[in-house]
Amino acid sequence: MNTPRKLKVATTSLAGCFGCHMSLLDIDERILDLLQLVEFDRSPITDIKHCSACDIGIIEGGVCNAENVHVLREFRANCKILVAMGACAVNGGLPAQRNHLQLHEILTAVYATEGGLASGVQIPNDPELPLPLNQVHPIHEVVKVDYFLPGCPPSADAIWKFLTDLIAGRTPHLGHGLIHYD
Amino acid sequence: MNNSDAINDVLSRHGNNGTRLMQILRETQEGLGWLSPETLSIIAAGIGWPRAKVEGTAGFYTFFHTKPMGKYRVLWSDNITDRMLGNIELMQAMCKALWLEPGRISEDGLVSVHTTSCTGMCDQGPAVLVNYRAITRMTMERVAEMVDLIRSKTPLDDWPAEWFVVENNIRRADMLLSYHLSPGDALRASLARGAEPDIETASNERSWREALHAGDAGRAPRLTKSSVPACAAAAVPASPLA
Amino acid sequence: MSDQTFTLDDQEIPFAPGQSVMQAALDAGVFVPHLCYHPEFRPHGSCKLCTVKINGRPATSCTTPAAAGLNVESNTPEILDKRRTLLQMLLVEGNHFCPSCEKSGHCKLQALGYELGVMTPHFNLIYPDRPVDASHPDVLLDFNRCILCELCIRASAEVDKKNVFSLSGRGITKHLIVNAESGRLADTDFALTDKAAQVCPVGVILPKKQGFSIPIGRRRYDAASMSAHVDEFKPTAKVQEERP
Amino acid sequence: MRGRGGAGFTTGLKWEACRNAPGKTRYVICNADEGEPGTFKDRVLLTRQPDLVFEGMTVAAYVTGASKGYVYLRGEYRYLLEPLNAVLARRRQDNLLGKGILGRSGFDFEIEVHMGAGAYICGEESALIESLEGKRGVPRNRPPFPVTNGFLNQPTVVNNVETLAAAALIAAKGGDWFKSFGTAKSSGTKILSISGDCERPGIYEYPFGVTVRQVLEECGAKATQAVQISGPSGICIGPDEFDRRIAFEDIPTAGSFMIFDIRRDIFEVVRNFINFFAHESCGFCTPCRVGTTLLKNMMEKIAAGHGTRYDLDEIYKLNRVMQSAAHCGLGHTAGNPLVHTLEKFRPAYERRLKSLEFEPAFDLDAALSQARQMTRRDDSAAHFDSAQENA
Repeated sequence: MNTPRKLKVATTSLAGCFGCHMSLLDIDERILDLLQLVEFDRSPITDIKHCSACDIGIIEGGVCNAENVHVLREFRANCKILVAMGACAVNGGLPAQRNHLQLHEILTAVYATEGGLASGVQIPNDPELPLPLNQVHPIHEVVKVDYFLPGCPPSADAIWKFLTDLIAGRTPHLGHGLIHYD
Repeated sequence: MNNSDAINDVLSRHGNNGTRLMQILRETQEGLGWLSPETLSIIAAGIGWPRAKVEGTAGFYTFFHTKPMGKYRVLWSDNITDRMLGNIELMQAMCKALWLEPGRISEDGLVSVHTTSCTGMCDQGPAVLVNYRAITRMTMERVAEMVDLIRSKTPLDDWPAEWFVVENNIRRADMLLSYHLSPGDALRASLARGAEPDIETASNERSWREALHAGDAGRAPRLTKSSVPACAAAAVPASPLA
Repeated sequence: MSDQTFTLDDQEIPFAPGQSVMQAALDAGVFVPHLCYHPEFRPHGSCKLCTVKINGRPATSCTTPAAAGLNVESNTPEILDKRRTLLQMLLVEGNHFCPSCEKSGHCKLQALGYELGVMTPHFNLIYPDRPVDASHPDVLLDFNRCILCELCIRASAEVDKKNVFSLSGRGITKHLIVNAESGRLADTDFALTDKAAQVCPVGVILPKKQGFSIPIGRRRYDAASMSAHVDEFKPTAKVQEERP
Repeated sequence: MRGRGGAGFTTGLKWEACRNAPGKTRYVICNADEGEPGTFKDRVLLTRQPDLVFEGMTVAAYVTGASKGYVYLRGEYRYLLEPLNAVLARRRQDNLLGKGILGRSGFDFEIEVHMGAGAYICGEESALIESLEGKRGVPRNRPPFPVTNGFLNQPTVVNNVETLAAAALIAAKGGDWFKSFGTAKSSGTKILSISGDCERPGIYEYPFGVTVRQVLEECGAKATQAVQISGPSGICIGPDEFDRRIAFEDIPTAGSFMIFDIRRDIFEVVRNFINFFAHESCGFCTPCRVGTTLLKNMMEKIAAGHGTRYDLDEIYKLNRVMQSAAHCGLGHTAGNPLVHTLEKFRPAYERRLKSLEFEPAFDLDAALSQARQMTRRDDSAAHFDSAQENA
């Protein structure tokens, strides 16, 4: 009986705090079972920089700057299934709390009027730094997203149920106790 | 006469009756220019309603404004037919001449320019409302003249009368528009028809008698299917095309 | 309870005269999603979450009088999908950031999202700019979470007789206002003991100095879903406070 | 005779229900809100035939036993207030209004003109009544209907201006004479207010049953691409349907008749209508309050060149929810302009769709504008060039 090939999974954190990735690792020893079924492609866990063709792409964090857009689009192009994991990816989360403010007011407030900065400090403009977008967007506003896993972070059990459903080809169903928005 | 006298004058004209709040707000605004927080408080006290309820009503209607909108409030009718006649270009020209953006009041508080929903002048557009009086057939020349009149603070009553003329444009009349009934004919016919013996006395007296057994009308009589023919149910606002 | 009944998803539901379809269903222990309904107030009919099909026509079950022989469909895939869309509309209209909200775990909007399995706001979020009124010594008003259900308006008018709240504006700009020229809650006669302070289904009207007092796991909807709380929504139920 | 205001409810039944409903008093209300874009027939009726309209109200009062009547006149027609009050004053002198009308003791009826203040929703009869009671114009839960629980919870008849004028003619000339006009199911005439691309825009009164083609010929419309009948909440038809008839059996209308020739872009027409609904939604119920704004945002997305097939599917889905869950007619019909023209004028949308798959709703490069300005950077990393965008 030929064992099914391992699914290739890629993960990344855009404008996220890596809390979701921590929660993914909270599945503890179950990660051994997981590794029977999947292999990690580009991911903070493997430190591979660019993702190749994958089956599942898991995105933590919303789209806050230009770099996030590039990474997100690369994931969309390479992954058959794209999953938004965590409140930031699903609805913008904490970073999006700046959205009703004007970006130029924020930058001026932080770098020009804020006390305690060395004199003559300018708004950072090193070409290496990605520029922030006027607003932070949940990822479904930038690319087509297939599945969503809300929570801040989603619990390890919720991630486990979600992944095992997905890998087994079932539509992920969390149910009461596992589905949380906070 | 300071503001509160003017407001109380309107209130007394309407018997301090909250049901007439729409007319009270309109007449007050026509007198004072806008509905300030103090104005709303005086009106609320006058009709004995909670102030929040009065502010709620004032905040619902686009022609009531709880912020100053200028001595002249110019509203450009923005139905698609006005767009097809170039209302946006004319409005932008007016805004540029008055140095303001649509929706914003000018620095000196003199004038504000904005769009509004269809004003019912589609056959003689583009149309505007200036302090809620209709002016039709706007052109670039008339925009320029209007800007000068506003700049020179000329009262509306001294604006060219022909601007305010609204055409009927009746192109094809039939029974409703051509029949010349002298006033009262329909009533006399109804009363005559109504005089047959089996029709009871004038409906006013009858309605009182009928009301007796119904008790206080405050209790909403539950609408049983039988009391109102099925068509009433059809009046549930299904889309006109259902 | 009269012997007259109507069918709700193939279950016979008895009803008393004057009851709405929803009240009869709740009385019979059948949960119907709702947000602007509250057992102690007249039906309002604005949130539309309780929309069902009655004899094939959509209708709000909270405002439709129960009648013998009605065929009511509630938990069909089509209606559940429409309820999910309505909930998503509410989620994108305001700023609902649950992780930092004191009402999380007690919030009906959130609990209904769990109940219906809403995993994403789906539409593009509007991110409105809404104020917070912290002027009152005991109560905070955070309008970011207001879903315009008017429960506080009805409670303040009918029970407290203070008319502290009202609505102003129209359409998407409709918003709650308070009964004071200054627009500040502190300048009204509002008190924490008012009924209006206990009926907000979301996190707008919050008692100060009590945030997050109940730990995660022991909050109202942690242990049991909203539908399991159906007894609380019965027309005769005395609802305990919404105190988070 | 069916109502001329758009709902088309049979007038006689409405009057009879109001007369039979228990109540301390009754009211007759003339709905002169005329907020449907492209409609101006009530304005002309109130200008040329005010007596006919007031006579219709007084006949309704006699039949239903009402002692008070209101004309709810839209705020945009403020200039008509004084002339209408003058006509009312004359009628009082001629003993056609006030106490003991035409010498008949007990037949007392008074009419007052109340102004609206810019709210399309107040054309809906229960929202109109809420407004007449000094409140926000929000439609009521129905049932109960205004005929049993209307103004101040009393039995109330709300009729359109044209309906009341026609009622007066029927009272004077009789029902059979009236039925000799129009078609089997649509007796009498219908006044159309014609505007848009035609030589002679204005008021055209036709017996029911007239074809759209005949109307277009008589008003001098050339190279007509589409006609929006009964306003944004009505129906948009193309040349293949110009033989349809204006009648309750075919195309019902409240009177609006807007003509678009081949130069016009149907997409811009619909965009104007969708913005109108978003602006005029009263905001009471979720599907319409939020739905109209979401539809507006989707139209802006397509207009900005970011639209895709995904957005068209979203529009259909949103429209289904609004049509089944909205509280009143506005929410039910707000999606119609889009859904109709998507069916009949698909190219007007296809031309604007950028790609088949999903596209973000906002311009990515423009989204970096403030950051570029604040950091004064303009290097390639500070931009999204559209070619590279979907790399």
